[in-house]
Amino acid sequence: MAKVNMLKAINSALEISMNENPMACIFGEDVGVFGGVFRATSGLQEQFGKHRVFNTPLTEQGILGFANGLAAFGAPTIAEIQFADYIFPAFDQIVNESAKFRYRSGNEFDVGNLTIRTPYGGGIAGGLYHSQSPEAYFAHTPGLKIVVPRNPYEAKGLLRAAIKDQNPVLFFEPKRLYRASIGEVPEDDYIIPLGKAQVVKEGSDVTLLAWGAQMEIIENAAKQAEEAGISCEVIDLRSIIPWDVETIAKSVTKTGRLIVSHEAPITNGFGSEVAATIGEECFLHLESPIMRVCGLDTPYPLALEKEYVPDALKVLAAIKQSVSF
Amino acid sequence: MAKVNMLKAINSALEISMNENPMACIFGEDVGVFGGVFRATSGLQEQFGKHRVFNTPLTEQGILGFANGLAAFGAPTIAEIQFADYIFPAFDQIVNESAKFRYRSGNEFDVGNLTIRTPYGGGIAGGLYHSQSPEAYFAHTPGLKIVVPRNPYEAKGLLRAAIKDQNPVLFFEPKRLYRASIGEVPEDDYIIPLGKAQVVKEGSDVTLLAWGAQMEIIENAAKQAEEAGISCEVIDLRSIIPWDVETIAKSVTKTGRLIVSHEAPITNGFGSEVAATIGEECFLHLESPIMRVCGLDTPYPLALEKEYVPDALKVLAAIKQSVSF
Amino acid sequence: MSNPNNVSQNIRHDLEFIDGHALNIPTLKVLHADGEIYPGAAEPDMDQDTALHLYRTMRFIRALDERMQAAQRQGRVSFYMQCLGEEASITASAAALDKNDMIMAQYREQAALRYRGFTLEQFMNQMFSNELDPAKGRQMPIHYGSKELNYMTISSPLATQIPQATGYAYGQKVKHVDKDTNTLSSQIDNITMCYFGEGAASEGDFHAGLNMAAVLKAPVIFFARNNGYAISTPADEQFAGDGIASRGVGYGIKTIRVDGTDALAVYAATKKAREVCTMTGEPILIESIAYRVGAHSTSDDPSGYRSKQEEADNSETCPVKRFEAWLIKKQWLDLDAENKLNEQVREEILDALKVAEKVAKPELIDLITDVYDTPIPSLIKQFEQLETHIKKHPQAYPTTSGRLK
Amino acid sequence: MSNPNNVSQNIRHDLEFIDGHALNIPTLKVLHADGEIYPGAAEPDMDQDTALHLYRTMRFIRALDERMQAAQRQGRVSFYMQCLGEEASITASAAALDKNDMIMAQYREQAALRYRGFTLEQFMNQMFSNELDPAKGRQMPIHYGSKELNYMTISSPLATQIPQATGYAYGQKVKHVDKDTNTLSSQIDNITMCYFGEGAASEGDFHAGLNMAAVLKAPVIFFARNNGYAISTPADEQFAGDGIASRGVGYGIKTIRVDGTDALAVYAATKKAREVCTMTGEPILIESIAYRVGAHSTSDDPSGYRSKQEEADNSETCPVKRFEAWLIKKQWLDLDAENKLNEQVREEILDALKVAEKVAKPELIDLITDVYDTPIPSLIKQFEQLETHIKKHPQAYPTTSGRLK
Ligand SMILES: Cc1ncc(C[n+]2csc(CCOP(=O)(O)OP(=O)(O)O)c2C)c(N)n1
Ligand SMILES: Cc1ncc(C[n+]2csc(CCOP(=O)(O)OP(=O)(O)O)c2C)c(N)n1
Ligand SMILES: [Mg+2]
Ligand SMILES: [Mg+2]
Repeated sequence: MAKVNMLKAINSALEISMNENPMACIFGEDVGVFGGVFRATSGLQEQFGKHRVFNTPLTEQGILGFANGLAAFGAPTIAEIQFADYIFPAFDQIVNESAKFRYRSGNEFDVGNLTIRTPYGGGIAGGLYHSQSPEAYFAHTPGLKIVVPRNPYEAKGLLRAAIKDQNPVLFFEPKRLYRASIGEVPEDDYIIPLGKAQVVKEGSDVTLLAWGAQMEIIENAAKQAEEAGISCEVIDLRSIIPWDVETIAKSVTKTGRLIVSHEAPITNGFGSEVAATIGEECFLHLESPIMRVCGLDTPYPLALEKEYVPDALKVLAAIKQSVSF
Repeated sequence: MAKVNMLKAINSALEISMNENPMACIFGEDVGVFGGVFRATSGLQEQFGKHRVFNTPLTEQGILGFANGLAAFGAPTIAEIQFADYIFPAFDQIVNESAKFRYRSGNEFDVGNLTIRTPYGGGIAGGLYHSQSPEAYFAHTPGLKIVVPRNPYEAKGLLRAAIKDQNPVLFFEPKRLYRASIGEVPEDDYIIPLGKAQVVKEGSDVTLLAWGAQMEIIENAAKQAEEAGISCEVIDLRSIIPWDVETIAKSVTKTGRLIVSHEAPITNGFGSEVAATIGEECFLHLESPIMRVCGLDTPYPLALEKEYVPDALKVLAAIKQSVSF
Repeated sequence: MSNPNNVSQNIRHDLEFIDGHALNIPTLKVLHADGEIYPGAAEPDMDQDTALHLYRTMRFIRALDERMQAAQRQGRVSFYMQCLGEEASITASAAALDKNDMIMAQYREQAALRYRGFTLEQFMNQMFSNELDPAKGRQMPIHYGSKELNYMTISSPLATQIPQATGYAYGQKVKHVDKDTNTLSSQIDNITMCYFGEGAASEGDFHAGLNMAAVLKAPVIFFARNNGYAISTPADEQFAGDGIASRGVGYGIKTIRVDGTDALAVYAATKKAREVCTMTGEPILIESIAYRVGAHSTSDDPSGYRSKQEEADNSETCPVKRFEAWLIKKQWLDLDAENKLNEQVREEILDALKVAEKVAKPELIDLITDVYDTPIPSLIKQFEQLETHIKKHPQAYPTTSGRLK
Repeated sequence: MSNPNNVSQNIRHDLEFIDGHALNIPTLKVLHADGEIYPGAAEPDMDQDTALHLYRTMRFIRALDERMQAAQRQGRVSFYMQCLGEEASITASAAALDKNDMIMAQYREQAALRYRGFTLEQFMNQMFSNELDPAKGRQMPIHYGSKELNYMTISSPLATQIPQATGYAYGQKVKHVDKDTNTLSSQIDNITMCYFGEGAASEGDFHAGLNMAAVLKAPVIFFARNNGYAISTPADEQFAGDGIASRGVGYGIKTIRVDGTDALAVYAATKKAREVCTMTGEPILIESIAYRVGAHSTSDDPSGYRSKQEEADNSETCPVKRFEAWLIKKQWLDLDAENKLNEQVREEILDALKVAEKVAKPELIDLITDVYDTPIPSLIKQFEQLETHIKKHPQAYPTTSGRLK
């Protein structure tokens, strides 16, 4: 088992998927010869040819329209959107089309073969158009699944699951971790099931919940909290839709406290759904209000990124506030 | 003061706005000679000419792109999207452009003059593409304001406020009520301030919160609850962004119970934000879990619309469950 | 054009604009209104069976449209859309396809579906959104679809099917790519037919779909139905170029404009287009010109935006009558017998309507099926709560409560 | 085209497709590489001051690009984009405008902004996102904007400015509509210039923007910079038509293609285009051909997708040198003096860089200003919480904590 970064893990999942089915296609802006601006599709055109791995013209709505059609034909369809910030021109094709394709036809047609990969999140001095975390926009859309991996091992297993899953899946890749996160990843195929959260660390005083790149932050905060004598249970949600209410509710029933953290603006972020649901599920077990440590309700900043982000210090402050409520 | 329906009230607000500023323009699909498919812009082209009231080609992303440009020029800009279900092709122009125009330029440029009107919601046997309530998609986007009126009087006053407000405003019109809702509306100009909820009926046992067409439903449920001896405080949120946390929190502090209701799917609907925020604000005052009576997590159905919608009976059931918790 | 900017290499030194109407695109007409072939035109190779099937399909659709329009007026169905004036355009183009070609339509193309064998009962079940509708009563009337007949289920958001058609057609090509050599291993057998209105052609998805098809070489026929209106918006408030056809050259797509009231012109052009698609793997753009003789839909009243005079002027040539005249000239048709047949069809339609409107609505469970391949846990929970609620108040939900176990 | 379908009325009876390349669009060249005017070409009416300002702007930008590229390599600035090879295309087109015309650019048009007087300090403050940046350090380097100079702040999402330019230009027209008669009361005084790349022209917003401008008659110049690449994607994987110019006819927009390395051709075409815009209120499409000589940005490495040979072949004619040769021929230029001036500019750039990188970042409050015209209550609350937090941990937020009261 080799130690590789997240890009390599993703590349491996793509390669396996391409070999698995001769109809599988990978496409998007600059994914061809160049292998994508982050190089996640590096070497794949060489291996699988220009018909199956190719650049598209520069049109996200076209990429997703094309992808819906190709998936409806029955081909495993892996579309890349260069930055999650640029997924919005494709919003109609995703929200009105991909999500509703099977339902509206009574299962005569579906785009279950569709997987949309896109790098998301901040931490790269990208400002308001290279840092967004748009998962919550899609979480309000029945028919889609949404997955966010936190490290290379998870990325490969979850991406393989996303590609095999017979529903359209949005796969958000934490670009800050593309090269920064390195870990052991089996060369062979494996799958991590969608819809299951993972308790990354057990604890008793407070539950910390996040996904993707934000996991690192809450794990860090948890460590600092332990030093202050507070025991944190740390959970990676992994799938935003469907989400594992059971695992979270079980943890909060035990700890009595919950802090959710994401980079996206707090208002109507996915943290609000978690807080609303767990607030109802665990009403009698809550010992302090559910807290959200999130981005402010502003576009993602540039110069003041450090101030903006929900860093470990802010999570730690919330932990202390929560346990001393 | 005449009794008019909601379309007339909206038409009146538009006429006043057109007279107020000779640069003001109204445009969208079929809004010209025809006066819009719902006739909200009826007579306006005749009165203000083809340069200022006009049909656009059939392109929502174009309508909003054009609108952003015209608003940036400084003209009061009133764009119509024929159905809220068709706002998604314009999502990028709204979420990445309108919402961030002022911020990214440090206030060198802005589109504060922009108002987007669009009919939303179900109840007209429209199925999944003529019934959606997409307010929550926009509520996660700092920089936008979002308003939903519940009757003709509110529609005129809020629309006038939206047009005068110096931020881009999404104005969602409950199409089910266009002709069905009739009320007294002053012919003269008046304004209902944005961002202020309205306590429509005072009560002591439970707070009911909704907006737009859903107000009728919760008022109806409240009446039935009163008959069963339960006193409901009924609040119209009016503005989704900014939203009046204070008024809601004050009410819930008093009643100890909150039920939010909307037609949109429950997951990550705006009800989740309300529940998350009020769950935190009123933690020590809550006597039962905050409940959400909403659409199911499916596309909006056709044949089974009656089963799907959060009707008065479902709200009533939630009220009873809440008070007997 | 082997330069990196991918442009033609001729040079000029005097400053002159290319006129916005530099291409003057002709319209292909083959069949004269009197049933004769125009001098200089080639009669397409169409056998009698095909011709009669085409003819009967047009007459069936006309009868269906008339009946359903009336049914809507009577409040029996909630919504309807006729294709009056466009019957030849739609039916003849569908007739030129292989039945395994995929059709991705806008909504006014019921004639294409009928041509492939969609039954009267299937039309009715969809329109009454009853439990026999394979789409489970989820869409408004006329949003048909059939996997068996390779007719993609209609989606209301306009133009979304255009880039989808490109993707679908690309799949029809990739199917022929050899997985070892990564090259096309055989000729393309099936293509995609994509219908859309001249209004929908203003959407960004049109641009994306055509450009991608041209660049990626997807075997798709883009069939623009220019019927002069998008609801109330006339074509001259929709575009300023020479129709939709003038855009073909902007994408490097071979293009033709046909008279959409001329079944033979439409048939010949589509047949030829299909040939090019399968042989080169490239897309073709066809613009078909036919006036929307009826209202946009039953929710519409054209008197608010166009004159009776214009309507009369532009519905002179009936596409069905014109084709009929040809069939008669060819002695392929016994008009009396056909008229009797049509009377029978009209009665069958009424009977089928009466049956379909009484069929039960789908069961409660169909509120949550097909959102995902299998319902996710939260949805199951929501369903159970709803079921419990309905069982408590059966009288309030009569459509479904009776059938709950 | 007064028929309801809005199409030309010629008829043909033989089935023939219009070729995907039926329009063979020439490229306007005025200035030969040696500084001579081509025979048959008209020398545009450009005075010496304009010519020198144009020339110095190009040289300034070249110096700035070189310096900032180096500064990025040294890690002093996070990101940069050069316009190497496209200096004439951008500067000469900007020079043909009125200073009150609005410019809505993509990102590679720093030369247009400089032509209008954006100062070195202003460039630097933006790139270092310091507190002197009027945009308050919120966007990545090179996202300039200036209300004073009528240069719309750059937005990263591609092509969004295209329909916006149509709307802005429409405002420039509506300004002249008499509110009593509802008719245009005077000639249009200002127009909008909209720059975009051939890659961005694939976006749906391109289609919407051009079509709307043609139909609604908005006085906007669409200036397509076809530089052969969109990051790594070559033009022949971007479109299959004859450049972007071939699309003009699809919208009914007057169009011209110019050699973008030829400042005089660009200037003459843009000048003429502006004239047509103001007189007719109609849009014009200009396609400018110039190779992207440098990398896409400092994040890019072209050796991964194109050959050194191609780069060499396509950067032979330097746009600055060519214009310089003309100036010398006209005896308008003292090259030695200019070279000295340029040396000075290069030093000034370095000095300005050193100053700007030391200027403080914006204050904490600018995290929440300008989201709305005035901060909404929830945002004020969020800000107060943040402020309290930072005050508790000043060492963790050194950029802003020191200045909190
Ligand atoms: C994205 C979107 N916008 C708006 C509508 C509403 N709408 C339905 S049909 C129609 C007109 C379509 O005209 P055209 O494409 O010319 O087709 P025709 O009805 O003439 O066949 C409009 C605006 C829609 N269905 N989808
Ligand atoms: C909507 C959107 N999609 C993708 C990107 C990422 N991106 C930035 S520049 C670029 C290429 C643009 O090429 P072109 O329009 O030809 O301009 P050039 O860089 O050649 O000047 C891409 C894909 C973006 N900024 N916006
Ligand atoms: Mg039409
Ligand atoms: Mg380019």
